[in-house]
Amino acid sequence: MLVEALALSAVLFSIGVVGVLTRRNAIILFMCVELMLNAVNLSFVALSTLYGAAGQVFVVFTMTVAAAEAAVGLAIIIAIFRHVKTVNLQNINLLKG
Amino acid sequence: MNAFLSSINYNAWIVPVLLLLPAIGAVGLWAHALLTAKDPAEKRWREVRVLAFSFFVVEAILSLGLWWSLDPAAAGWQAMVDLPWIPQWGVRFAVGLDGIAMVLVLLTTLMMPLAVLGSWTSIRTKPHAYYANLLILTVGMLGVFCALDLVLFYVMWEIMLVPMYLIIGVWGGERRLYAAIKFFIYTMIGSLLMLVAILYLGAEASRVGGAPNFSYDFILNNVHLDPTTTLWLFGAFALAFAVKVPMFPFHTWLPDAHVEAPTAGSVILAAIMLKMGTFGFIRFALPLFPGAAMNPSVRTLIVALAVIGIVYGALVAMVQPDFKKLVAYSSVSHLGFVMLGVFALTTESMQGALIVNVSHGVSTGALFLLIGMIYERRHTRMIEDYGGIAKVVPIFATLLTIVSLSSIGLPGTNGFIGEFLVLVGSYKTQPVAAVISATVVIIAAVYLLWAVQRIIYQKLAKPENESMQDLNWREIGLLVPLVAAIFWIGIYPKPLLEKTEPAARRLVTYVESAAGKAPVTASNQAR
Amino acid sequence: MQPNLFHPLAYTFTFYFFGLTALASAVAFVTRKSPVAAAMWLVNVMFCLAGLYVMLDAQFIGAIQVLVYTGAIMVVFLFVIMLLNLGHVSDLLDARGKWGQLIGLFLGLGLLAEVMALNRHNTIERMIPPDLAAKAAEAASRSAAGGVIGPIAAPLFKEYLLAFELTSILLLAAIVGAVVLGKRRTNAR
Amino acid sequence: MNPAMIPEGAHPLASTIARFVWLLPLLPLLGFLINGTLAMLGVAKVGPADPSAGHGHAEEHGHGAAHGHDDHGHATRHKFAPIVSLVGPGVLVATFLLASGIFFAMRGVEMEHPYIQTLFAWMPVGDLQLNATLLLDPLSMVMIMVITGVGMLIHVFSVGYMQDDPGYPRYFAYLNLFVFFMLMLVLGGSYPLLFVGWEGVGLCSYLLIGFWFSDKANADAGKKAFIVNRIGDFGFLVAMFLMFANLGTLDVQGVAAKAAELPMGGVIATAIALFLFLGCTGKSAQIPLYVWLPDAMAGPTPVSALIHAATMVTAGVYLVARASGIFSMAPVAQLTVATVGALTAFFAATIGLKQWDIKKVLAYSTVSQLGYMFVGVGVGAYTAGIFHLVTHAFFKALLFLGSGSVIFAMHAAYHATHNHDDAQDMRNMGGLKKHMPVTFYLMWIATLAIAGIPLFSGFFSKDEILSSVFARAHHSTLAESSLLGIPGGTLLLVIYGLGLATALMTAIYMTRMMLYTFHGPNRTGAAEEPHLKEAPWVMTGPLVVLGALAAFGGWLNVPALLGAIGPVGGLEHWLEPVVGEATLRTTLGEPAHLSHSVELMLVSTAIIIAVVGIAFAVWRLKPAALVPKKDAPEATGFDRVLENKYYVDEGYDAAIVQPTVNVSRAVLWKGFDAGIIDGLFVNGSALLARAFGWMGSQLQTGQLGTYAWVLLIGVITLLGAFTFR
Repeated sequence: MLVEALALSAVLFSIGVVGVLTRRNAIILFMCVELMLNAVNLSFVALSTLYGAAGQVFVVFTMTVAAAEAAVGLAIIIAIFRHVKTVNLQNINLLKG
Repeated sequence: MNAFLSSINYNAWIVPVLLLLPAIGAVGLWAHALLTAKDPAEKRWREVRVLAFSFFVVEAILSLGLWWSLDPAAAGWQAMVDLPWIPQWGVRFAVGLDGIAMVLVLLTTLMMPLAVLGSWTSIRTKPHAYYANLLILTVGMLGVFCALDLVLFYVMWEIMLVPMYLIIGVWGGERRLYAAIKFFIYTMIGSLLMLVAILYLGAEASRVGGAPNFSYDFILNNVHLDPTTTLWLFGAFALAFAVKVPMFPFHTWLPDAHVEAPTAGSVILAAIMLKMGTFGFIRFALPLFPGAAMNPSVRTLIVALAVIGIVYGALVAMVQPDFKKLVAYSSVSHLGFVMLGVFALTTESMQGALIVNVSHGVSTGALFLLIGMIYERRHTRMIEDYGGIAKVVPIFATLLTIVSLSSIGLPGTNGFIGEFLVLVGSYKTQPVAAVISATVVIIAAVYLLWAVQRIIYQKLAKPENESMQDLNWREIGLLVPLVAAIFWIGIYPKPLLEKTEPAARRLVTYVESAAGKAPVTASNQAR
Repeated sequence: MQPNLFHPLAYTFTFYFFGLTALASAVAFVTRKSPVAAAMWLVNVMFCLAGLYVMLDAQFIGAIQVLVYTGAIMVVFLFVIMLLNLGHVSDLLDARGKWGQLIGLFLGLGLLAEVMALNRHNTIERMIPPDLAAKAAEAASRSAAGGVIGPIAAPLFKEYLLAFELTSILLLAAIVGAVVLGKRRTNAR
Repeated sequence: MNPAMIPEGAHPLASTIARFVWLLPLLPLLGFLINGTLAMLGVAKVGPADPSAGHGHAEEHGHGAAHGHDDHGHATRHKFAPIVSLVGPGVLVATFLLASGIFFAMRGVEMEHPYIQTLFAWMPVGDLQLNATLLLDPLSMVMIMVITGVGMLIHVFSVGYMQDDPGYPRYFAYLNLFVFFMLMLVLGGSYPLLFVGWEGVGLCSYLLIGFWFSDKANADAGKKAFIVNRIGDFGFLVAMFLMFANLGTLDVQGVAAKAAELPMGGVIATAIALFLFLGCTGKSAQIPLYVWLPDAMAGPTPVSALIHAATMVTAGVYLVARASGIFSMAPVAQLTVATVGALTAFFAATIGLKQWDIKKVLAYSTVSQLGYMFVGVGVGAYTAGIFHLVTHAFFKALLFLGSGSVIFAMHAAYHATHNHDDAQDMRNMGGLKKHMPVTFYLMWIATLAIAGIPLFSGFFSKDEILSSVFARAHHSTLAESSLLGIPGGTLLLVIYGLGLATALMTAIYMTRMMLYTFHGPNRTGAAEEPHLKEAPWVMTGPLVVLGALAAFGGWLNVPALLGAIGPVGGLEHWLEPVVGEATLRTTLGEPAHLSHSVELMLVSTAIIIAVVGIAFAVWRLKPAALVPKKDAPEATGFDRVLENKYYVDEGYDAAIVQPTVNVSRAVLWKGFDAGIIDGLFVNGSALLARAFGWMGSQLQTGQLGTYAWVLLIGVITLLGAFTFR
């Protein structure tokens, strides 16, 4: 079942990437990133069947990171929303160099 | 005179002193700036002028001794000083002079006080920095003429660039930044290639002699390269010097640099710095790579570029509305003569090249001083803004006529001696080039006389010209030595010729003999 | 991989079932117009994944997945969507123009193709040792000391103790950050 | 050292006054220095210490501007005028006395070899050991006598002519400098030293033509003269290179000796000769470089007399005579010289027929007579050429000075009535013989001389040239060689024909000038006529002396036919040591002689031509029919072409000057320099760097989307690298 799991992980990851590229809504963008993370977790877990539990430990860590990232990300979105009343990434270019 | 000089062991200390004195001068000016920070600007400006001028005068007087202390006939270097500088890399502070270098050193030291006098009243902003720059510039220039160690030569070559860049960039005309940057990048690109070539030579020397060694004599006698590398290294050196000469395709920085530089800047640029390129060819490119220099295709290329430079420079000078640019392009033409003389490789043409070097320095230096003087009065360089001012400023008009005639090469003046020797000498080896270059005798008369006529003759139409002041005693005193030099070299050039004759003859025979045989067996005849 | 009673057919079936539903719901998630629907589909994906984890002997991770990921993170997402009242449909035009989507899709497929190509020497197949099934069975037979969680908890608190502590600091920083950012500026600039 | 030259000390002249020959050029130089300083002191005022500070207020410069006004006006006489009048001509008188002293010393001594005096080592370089040496021999003696003699007379004339000119000291400074350079040219022992004099006189003619420089036309004329001369000097320079490269020496004696060893008619000798002749055409105004001489009339009239009639323009003839050693070795070159001379003579004479400005008539007459001289020296009859040079110096100087006093009188008249008409146009003159009898009679003597009326100097010299051309047509190296396919013999006959035609036209236009200026009714205007009066004695004095010389000049070299009048072949014998050998070389060994009857026939044709010319002019031209210039009708047809001198100037301007100027401005400067080198390479590379910078900056759009894209593209390319590895 390992090959199928890894294949699924790759497909999910690609869907996540397509989501990031096509959607402009910040929240959905975040969710796509979460999806990409889950895909990675899946491949970790799949490989941990071969190489022992270290993979799963790492999944735990990725989950904590994902949680932290989601929290901070959403806080930023709220802060931005309070300013510009939209989460459409098209008009948010404060980073312009 | 010789007895007195040898009594004070003149030859032993003169060259290092000549190099250090301006440096000390620069420090002195800096100290003066700090000490008198509080005094009114006017007073400080007058003081620093006199201080700087006195340094240059002392330098000039000291250097006069060279004329007698150096015996031109003796082979090898005179007034030689050789101290270790960076032992790990085998770089030595080796300086020395021969006939050719001595004449150019004297030209430099005698020209600098005149240049400073030339911009006596025109430079008022930040005078300390200005005169310090001039002093450092002198160190660089003298260093280039005296260096006998390739790395020292390169260091001095770069030292020379920075102050000139500042002089043009800070005290220049409207488009000074463009001109300064263009000047700097043009020369820098050329000299970087030269640095590569120097390092290659150093490596080659360390392979032959064990320890790394950049001394000119050592490399000259011991480093033997196969033809292709010689060609490449010659190319690298030639490019750096070609930019400096300036030779035909690399000359476009000169008009801008001259037009934007302040009077003293363009006088020094024309009188001395352009000679770096030709001196580089004579001292480094030819002797180090005789094979490449004698290679027929290389030689015809350089002679062709020189001839183009001569005719092209003259033709373009003819149509310049700006008098300073006209003189700048005429410099391209005059230095084309020097290159033709150097690469015709006959004793007469080499001597002619050295005379053109000196006489161009004198005449074009005087021309720029004159332009500076009328620029100070009317603040315009355009020829048509003048007209008929011979009635209003007769002294200026007479001096301008004399200097223009010397620049055209009227027999009896210095221009003719140089050009005649170059053409007569180069006719033997490059007949076609000599005949074509001889036509510039006509074009030179056209562009200068046409410009001079539009400035001093014709109707005194413009009211501003009527209230112009004639030259004051300082300015006349400044030009009298130059006019004297013009007629002295023109009528009795024998002493000057004798100083450079042995060195020139040795160079020509060395290059011809060394190139004749395969480089491996080049006889290491003393320089 | 856990030998179970109706191995291997049932196992494969459920595995494929979970896999395909995850896939379908992921595609749906990406194409939904409204964020709320998208969030629901993502939750569905996560549930399928949890199922897959369990099938791959990572029961603890499956539990954590449901508990932390779906339960906590997705809930926060929904909460924010509701808070900022982003639910209305009009936002779809937030997706890039037709061309943008096409290129995005094309690039995703390209990426997928490259990942699959990495496996052209079927490196993964060669990685699976022949006796994998026997070894798994033997490991399962030996009742793990700490039960199912033991093999994870041991390394977590032995080799990866430092990493564990660091993640806690990370979480703390995240909380502080979220609070500071979320707080309404009293003196709004 | 050249074998032919015996050591300096042993030369017979060394003990005589001739050893002060170096003093000859020095005196005029001193004159120049004195007058020059006086000129500067008079005018210059040293400026204040800080030039840019105070602008000179108008009135302080008042006196400066005051003297800048119209140059001919009755300004106060220059405050140094008396001193300058003493120094200027005085120096010339002293030089003339020294020259005559040397001349008499030379007459008493057998001049086998020239007297070489080495002053100092000028250019000791490599194997070009060039010394500044003076060479004194019969040829240079003749020239020195002409220069100093005629020069002295013209200096005296100028005292009167230029008396009211504000630039008085400057004028005499330049005139003295000119005499110095002319003497250097004539005494030059080596070609480069001769070249110093050669270009020096070019410089002085530039300064003197543009003497009244406030008027653009004068300044332009001066510049044009200098540049056209420089074109000639280019030829001279190349000739010197050829000499040095092929003959190894540049000394006059050395070159002549080495040339003798060259093959007759060889390429080297011909090339050197032709390039030397290019120099001569520039200096002596022959086709194609004659255009500057008519414009040179813009200078003061005495200058035209001295420089553009008597001395400088004859430098070319002197050079050919001096280099006779080379020319005689190159028959082709000799034929070219003769042909160009004949063509110029004929061409200039035709233009002279229709000129209205009195000085332009004389200018074209000079060009024509110079053509005659070149025919003489071209065919190898150097004595004939030099003889015509001498006689021409006398009568042409007289004609110019005569026209000068006419113009002086006309100016005085016009000035009195504040009329700004053209004082030099013959149509405003007429009937002046009543007012200026002395000038009238002397001008007629000169006209008869130039026309070739027997017993006058012109007849002897012109006839000598024509007969020598005729003689060489049958028996000489020229007859055997050919030029551009035409055999030498026929070419010489054609040249003889052209010579006769020119003589006819000379007689016509000279008589035309005399008729229009002196005879017929006066056209200056009723108010002005009373003011027309004879020039002061200081001007007419020199005219009288020149008149005598023009009348009896022929006595110098009486042909054998008219042996009765005076010493036969005086000049021939005098110049024999210098040019004798070269003359014989051209006439194949024995001196050219014509049978008695042929010579008689030639002389009679010449006389008939002259008489017919004058008679035709008197009969055809009606001075009464002339109207003053301002209402004169526009010339039409061929007259207009002649009046506008075949539009040669405009042709040169359109064909050479404008194209070079435009090409160098548009193509070389703007196109290549600013365009390609600056535009493309220098600024181009700067532009390139800035462009790359700009592209980079486009990525920073600040939108997250863009960054995601870039990120992904990076990942894909990275993975791609792996997959395709």
